Amino acid sequence: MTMLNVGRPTRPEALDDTHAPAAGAKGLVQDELLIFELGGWDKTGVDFAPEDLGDVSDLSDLTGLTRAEPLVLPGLSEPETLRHYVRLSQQNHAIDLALYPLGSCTMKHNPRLNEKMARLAGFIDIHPLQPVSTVQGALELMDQLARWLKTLTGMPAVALSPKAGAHGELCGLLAIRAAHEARGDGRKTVLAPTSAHGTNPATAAQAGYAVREIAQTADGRVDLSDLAAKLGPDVAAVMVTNPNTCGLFEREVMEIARLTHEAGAYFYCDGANFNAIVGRVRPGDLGVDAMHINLHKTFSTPHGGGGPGAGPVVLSAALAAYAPKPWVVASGGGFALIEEAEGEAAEALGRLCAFHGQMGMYVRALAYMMSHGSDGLRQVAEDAVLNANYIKARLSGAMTTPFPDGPCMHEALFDDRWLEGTGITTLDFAKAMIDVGFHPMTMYFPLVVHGAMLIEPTETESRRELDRFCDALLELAAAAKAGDAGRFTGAPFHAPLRRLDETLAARKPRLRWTAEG
Amino acid sequence: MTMLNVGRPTRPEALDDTHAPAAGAKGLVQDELLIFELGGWDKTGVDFAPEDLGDVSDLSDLTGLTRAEPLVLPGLSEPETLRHYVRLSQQNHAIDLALYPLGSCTMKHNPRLNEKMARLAGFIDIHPLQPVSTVQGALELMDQLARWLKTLTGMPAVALSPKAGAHGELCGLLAIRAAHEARGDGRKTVLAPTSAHGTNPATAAQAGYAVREIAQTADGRVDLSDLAAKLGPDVAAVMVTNPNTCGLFEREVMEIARLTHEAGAYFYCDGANFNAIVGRVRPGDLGVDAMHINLHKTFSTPHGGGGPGAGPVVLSAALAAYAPKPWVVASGGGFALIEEAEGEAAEALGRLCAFHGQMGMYVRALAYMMSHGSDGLRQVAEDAVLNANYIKARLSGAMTTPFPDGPCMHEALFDDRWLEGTGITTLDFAKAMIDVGFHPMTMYFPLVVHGAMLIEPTETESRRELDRFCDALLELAAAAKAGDAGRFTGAPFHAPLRRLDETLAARKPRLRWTAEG
Amino acid sequence: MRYLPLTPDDRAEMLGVIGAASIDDLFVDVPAAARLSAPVDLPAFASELSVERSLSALAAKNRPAGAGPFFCGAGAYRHHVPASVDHIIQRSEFLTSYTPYQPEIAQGTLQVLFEFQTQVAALTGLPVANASMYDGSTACAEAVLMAHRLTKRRKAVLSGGLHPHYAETSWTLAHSAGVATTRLPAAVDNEAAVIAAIDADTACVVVQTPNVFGQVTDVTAIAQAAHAAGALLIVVTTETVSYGLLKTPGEMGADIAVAEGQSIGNGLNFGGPYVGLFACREALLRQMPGRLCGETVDAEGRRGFVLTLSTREQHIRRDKATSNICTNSGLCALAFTIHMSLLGGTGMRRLAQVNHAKARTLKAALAAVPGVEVLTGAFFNEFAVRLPKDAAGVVERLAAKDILAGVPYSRLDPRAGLDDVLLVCATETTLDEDIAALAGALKAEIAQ
Amino acid sequence: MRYLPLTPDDRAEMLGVIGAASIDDLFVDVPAAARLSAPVDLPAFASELSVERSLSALAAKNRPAGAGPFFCGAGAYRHHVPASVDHIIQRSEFLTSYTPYQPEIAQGTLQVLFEFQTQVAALTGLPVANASMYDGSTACAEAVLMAHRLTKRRKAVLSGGLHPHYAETSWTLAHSAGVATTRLPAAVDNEAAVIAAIDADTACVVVQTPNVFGQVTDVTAIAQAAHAAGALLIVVTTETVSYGLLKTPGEMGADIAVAEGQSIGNGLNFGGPYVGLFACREALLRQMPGRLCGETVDAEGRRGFVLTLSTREQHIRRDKATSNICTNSGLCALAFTIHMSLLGGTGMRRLAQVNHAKARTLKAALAAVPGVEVLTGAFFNEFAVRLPKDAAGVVERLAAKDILAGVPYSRLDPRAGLDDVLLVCATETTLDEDIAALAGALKAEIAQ
Ligand SMILES: Cc1ncc(COP(=O)(O)O)c(C=O)c1O
Ligand SMILES: Cc1ncc(COP(=O)(O)O)c(C=O)c1O
Repeated sequence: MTMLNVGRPTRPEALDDTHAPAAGAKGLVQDELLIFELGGWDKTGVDFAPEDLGDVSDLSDLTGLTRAEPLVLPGLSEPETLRHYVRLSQQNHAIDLALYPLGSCTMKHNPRLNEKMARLAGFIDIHPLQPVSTVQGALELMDQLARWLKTLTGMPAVALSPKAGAHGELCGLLAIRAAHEARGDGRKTVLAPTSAHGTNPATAAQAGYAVREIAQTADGRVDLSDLAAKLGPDVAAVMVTNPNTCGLFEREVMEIARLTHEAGAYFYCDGANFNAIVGRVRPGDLGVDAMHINLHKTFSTPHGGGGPGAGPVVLSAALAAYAPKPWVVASGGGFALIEEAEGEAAEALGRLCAFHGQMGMYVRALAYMMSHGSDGLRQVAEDAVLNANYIKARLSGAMTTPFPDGPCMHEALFDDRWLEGTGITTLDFAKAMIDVGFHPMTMYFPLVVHGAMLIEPTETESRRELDRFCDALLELAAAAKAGDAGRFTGAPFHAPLRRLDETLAARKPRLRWTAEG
Repeated sequence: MTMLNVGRPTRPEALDDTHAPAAGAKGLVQDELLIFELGGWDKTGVDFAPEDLGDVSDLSDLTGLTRAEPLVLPGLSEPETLRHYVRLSQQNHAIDLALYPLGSCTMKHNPRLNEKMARLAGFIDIHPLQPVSTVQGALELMDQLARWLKTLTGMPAVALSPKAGAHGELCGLLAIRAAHEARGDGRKTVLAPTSAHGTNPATAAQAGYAVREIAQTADGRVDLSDLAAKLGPDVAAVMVTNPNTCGLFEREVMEIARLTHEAGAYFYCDGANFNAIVGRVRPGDLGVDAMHINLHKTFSTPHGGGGPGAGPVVLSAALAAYAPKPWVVASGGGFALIEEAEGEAAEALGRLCAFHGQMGMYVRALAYMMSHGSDGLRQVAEDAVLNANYIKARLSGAMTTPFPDGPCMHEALFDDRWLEGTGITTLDFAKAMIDVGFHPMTMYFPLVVHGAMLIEPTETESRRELDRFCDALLELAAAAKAGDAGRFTGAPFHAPLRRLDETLAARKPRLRWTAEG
Repeated sequence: MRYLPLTPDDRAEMLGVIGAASIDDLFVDVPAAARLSAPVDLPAFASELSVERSLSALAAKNRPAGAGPFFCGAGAYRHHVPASVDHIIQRSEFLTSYTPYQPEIAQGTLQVLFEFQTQVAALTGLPVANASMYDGSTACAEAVLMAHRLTKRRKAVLSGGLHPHYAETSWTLAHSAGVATTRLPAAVDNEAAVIAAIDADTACVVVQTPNVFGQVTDVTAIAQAAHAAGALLIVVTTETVSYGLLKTPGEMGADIAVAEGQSIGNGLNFGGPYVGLFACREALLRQMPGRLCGETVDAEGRRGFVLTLSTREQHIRRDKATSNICTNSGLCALAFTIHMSLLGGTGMRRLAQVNHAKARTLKAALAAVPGVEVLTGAFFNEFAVRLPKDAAGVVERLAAKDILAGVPYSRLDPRAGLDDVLLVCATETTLDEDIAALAGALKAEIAQ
Repeated sequence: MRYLPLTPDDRAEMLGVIGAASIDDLFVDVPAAARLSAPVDLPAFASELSVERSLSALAAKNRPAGAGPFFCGAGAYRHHVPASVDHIIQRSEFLTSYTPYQPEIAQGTLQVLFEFQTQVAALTGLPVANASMYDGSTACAEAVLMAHRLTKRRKAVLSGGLHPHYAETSWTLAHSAGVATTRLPAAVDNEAAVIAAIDADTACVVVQTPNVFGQVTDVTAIAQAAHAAGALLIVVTTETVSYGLLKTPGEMGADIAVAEGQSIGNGLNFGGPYVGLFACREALLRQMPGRLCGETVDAEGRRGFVLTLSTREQHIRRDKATSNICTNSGLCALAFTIHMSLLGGTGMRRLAQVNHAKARTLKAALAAVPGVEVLTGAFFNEFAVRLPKDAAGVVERLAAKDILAGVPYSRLDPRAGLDDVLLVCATETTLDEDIAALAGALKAEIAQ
């Protein structure tokens, strides 16, 4: 931390926090009630032009169809509304505040140019069902995005419409299912490793498949012999994440593909971790049949506190025909949008959602790709992997890692063996990170590693921030081993709130505000 | 504060701040170094298209004219830059966080529509010297703004170009000077009350005038007899703020105007407090000859941490001819920009700045005026005055006010008599406000009141926020009287920093970062 | 590169710390055959200026709805979004934060979700709402699966007034889950047909109001019929603004209400990202898909919010989860919440009234055009008209005159045989002169 | 009204607390004769939607620089501002905060000002810089007054290469302070004339480089002459980007450097708001106008920043202040600081090189047009050409062809008799095809 103490000796405890305020605020930190507790029950912060309010009271056309009692929700003036949400925002951690080491989430910087571009009237203010002659630029953009994705993955086709990674998984598995059914083949099983992200089994189930787990080798990869043993006439697809959720590249990925195809199954690759290899490896060269790409990870569309994202799926020649509608095709100098498909293959999957997918994310992702270019994207993968290995190298002395041999890819995985006997859990350690200004890493995932701590820095972290992060964790690790358990089990102490009672929340759920409270 | 404690018992002191972080960060509060301490000496966060970097190295045309040693400044990637400034921003108080009671500053809400409008390409991306045929919309906007300002003030002319209030004062005094000189009258004195804002005397001096102070009556107004006594053949102008800096309306303002005119002088009104009377009183009806309007106060263009603002000056018929250039005139269905004036009067003042003034502020101010309309602006004045009187009423029991009789206008003025014997100064009290989440009020201004505390809530505060503010101040006042001096003399305790050593800063000024530190 | 903080020196030093000779050493696990030795064949990096130029050029090839007369609805609606909404959602702390899995430093997002859920519950007239779905169509499909889990039945009845994209999306998910969908023929009025289609195998009935033809229906009778047969009623709404005025799904007996929330706080965006609203009866809670935010207290007894009942979700329950959804529509939900907090009940009702009034003006204008027949009876802010010509052709030709006349029904469902049907919509953004322009152009077009 | 939180009930209750019968009671001090009984004659309140419509309509009547070929400079320059700059300055904590008079809760703004001052010092090659002035022209005028205070002399020599608006602004302030200004005739080269004009009464010499004709000059000789006569040298720069490449005012012996900082971080804005840069020699510090931010420590010894040396300023020194400036250009300075922090020295030099290269391309293209004579010798990114016709007329006719050809010198100084002189400028935003378009159009125009 030294670098952060220039001219700033750590503040004497004694002095701190005498004279706490009676108010719900403290210095710059404002406490804030719910919007429903701020009054404004018959106010509104939206004005209408008097001329528009002419004959609005005539509801004769809707007799008997209007609400029994009027909608009761508070409305606040713009100043009150802004203050409410600005205050709330300051209770959040964000990429723009510090390194956000959530493994598997690829919390990278979100370029502001992309936000600006997505707000151009020509993108944000066009209707999905306008005549295609009036949205040629939008279709051209989708076509360009498709070209980038196909070229980067070395796959012949891409379905853009999936709205997130999980939706993309569903798209891929349904295409696979359609391909099997087209041959009258009713396979019912999907194989996936225990380390798989929760969406993989959930998606397989949603696609109507039973899920069987594949064992893992001591070095954190798919156990080929177990895979071979479980492959059979009932297996429709093998779902593998690569690089996998342990942050490791599946060395035998081509062999996995070969065995899978040999068994008449398709190879679905979870591409959520594509950031580690973009520009250096093309999944198409590995034998992948379908892979979703989280534009909100690799291509940096903002996570926005939970979404929205986009999960386009690249498809192999074998599956291309089974893509969902709609899709864009070049036609006579312009572009056409195919919304109705003729023929069994085309109709097999049908439609995954209304309209054409996440245009707002397409614009941001394409802006990101154009900005980096093919050379920059390759650098992205290299820096992401370099940063993760740097963290692994710096922390390995103090923390134990389940797969010490060889490099990791974009994320460094640790377990909790090193905490044995300290009375401190992975959760405690993670919560203590909050007190030193960092967001916890991904915890207890993947399931195959005990007390897993999965750290993904991404390529947009500077050496300085990486060191600040590693220094903080080393200092915490030392404290943990020194037996300063209270600092962890009680953490966080410096966040807007202390640890929250999740059990209470689940035992008697309060999912909305009510006047009774 | 009760309203803020719903479900939130005040946090036990004991628990707080054990385990302070070694890091320069604490929970969500990130410490931050200077940009010069983050490295990046030969980095840049701005890319250039390779094609643009073709033959850039050829500097033959500039031989002998280039920098001896290259510019040494750090350049950071966008992620690092964003993080740096976002972290810094969180060390600021802002209107969007809580009531900002700075008397005389009119810290009201800044509508976001205005920000959006000011960024339309047709406004933000036009050059001041483009052919006027290509900026007709901009000239029309200036013409409309002028119409609103003239109608609201009841004055026949307005000079838009002044860049802030003080610049507007200069514009007004120079017009007055020009008018006198046109008659060969070389008056050398300006009269202004002791309570005047510092810019008034400073401007008078800059305009080449000697300043004489006018006494004040017991009830905080201009002493007419003193004014009459000091008025004479050498007095060029009387400068009075109305409503004045004590937050009071000059009851005798029309008499002041009469006396002033009688003495052959002009009446300059400082209009910084126009917010209190907009839509209810027209300065033109009071006998004013010149008045500046702070668009960044009454018409809500953001203060931006110190600027920019805009200070258009409305002028009486007597002064209109002496306005500075340029100005807009309607001509043949369109608008023309008069940048060169013929004739003595027109040339007397000349030019106050390059180009045509603060277009960015004009757009915001006009958007604000159009939004409120003539009825809404009148309501603005009424609510601003109502809020100030409400605060005065709620706090008068606990704090002493120098002018208790009668209503105040848009700001409530208190003195420090009530702190006598507590060992607590106005400054201490103000700093303690920070600990309960509020920005201090304006202190020690106006100079005519001992330990002045000038509170201006503005009309954009809700009843709820006003009560939260009054409750907090009453609680603090009670603590002060109860002798809890330490809570004040040591304050603030909960801000990003404790009290700063201003003497040290002034004794050996360090005005820029140097490697030596 | 402006987004990459590492310098060549950093990289060299870091490789040293790692103990790797070159970056390639970190990619040794990649099969040699699959290692790319050079960048793929795509354009090289570009300056911000040139990327802005390229994308602006593409945007300029589209005709923004706001650029002239515009009457498209049919599932996506153009409304005025207050400038403060977009300002707030761009705050770093909202824009660049992740799903609030660490509640101590995510109370901002969590409290917003709690407010969102409360607002959605009030709008739909149902007690519980989740923290958002991808959009209305996927919310609809998930509701069908939910009904299947709850009733264990394998048939879903889809009204002929349901938006064809919603019907198709529901078919896709239902089909893969082994649930059959009975999609009734497209019609303005569907009550009788829907009730007739309900049987003992019916897991749920999916009806939309206002429906795709703009028809507003009181579905109480359908609810009774469904419940009598042990089926659940799913009420779909694509125009959230209608909640300000019309009977709520809850009032009409809906078990599940799903809606497209785009109208509030979100732009048209060519179809996405949008925000799916999902609400249901208390009793059905445990089978609900998606995230839920709940109230609790912290270690010091202060109120706080957390994501709760996660045992329904994929990251805990995996293949037994109620849905595979993970990333949802957080930021769109935030925009929705802010806009709704500005509107309040009063503003929402007024907004709905203005929309209805504009649509009545539009109806009067179009009804007066010879050859135009209005098909919709009770409507909110959109309705269907029959033209004496192929609607798609008319729309194309009017577009050439810079009038976006609406959505030809055939665009949504080419096989319905309704090629002469045009769906038109008016909102608070519609100008009377635009309506006059449309009526005039339509008259001329038909006259030819 | 959307910006006014008080409800009618609030108002009634609050009047009760105050003890006033009606709002009029609070305006009793206003002379009865001057009380307006009704709103003034202006439009009534308007919805956000309609205000947005009205203003967008006005904006649409202007031709944005970015919409096509554009070559205007002469004191305001079109550069590409990274999107992140505008994003950051819109953060509530920067946008809606006041002058940092309470340092404990304004460290964000204060640290930015300290960074700004450091950057400006490095750019100008002088040790101290203030926290900004309104713009370059007012900074120039204030510099003249400062020189007058320092030297007690009453004459300012203004170079014929000084931007006419700057000369006029300086005249206005100097005149009112009783300082005479000797404005030399407009000329591309001014060294000899300026040196000749210096005498024992001269308080300061004001020279601009690159000057209004784009001419880049090494003013070292002028500095020596001025100093020899006991006068101060004020070096003016309107194109801040040139600092990336050219000799700094400090290197050339300037006592005070002032500049227009708009080029960095700020848009054209039709002329304002801009940001004035002001730097000088350490010894002159106490006579500097404007705010200064300085480093100090807090009660616990932690580094912090405060506004300092305020005894120079109006709020303390009143009529003895070094200037009347109060509100300055804070937010524009923030934008400048952020953009400069992205650029760094490396990026700034590169930006300057690209600008110069574009201008050389432009020069080559125009020099090739028959009848066009390039007047400027050494230039940075703008230069002057003589046309065989009245420049203003040519510019008007090219504007009709949607080409903004530059600034006719007569627009700045109609009395200089240089009606055939056109000032043209190229920056990193200038496309080669735009240059070709200008050259082609100019050729055709002249040919007629
Ligand atoms: C490995 C992996 N697979 C799939 C997903 C699901 O993607 P999404 O959240 O976009 O649905 C994620 C994202 O959390 C992931 O990390
Ligand atoms: C009463 C008064 N007069 C004049 C001014 C100066 O205005 P500005 O800061 O815009 O120059 C102010 C602003 O602080 C003021 O409050």
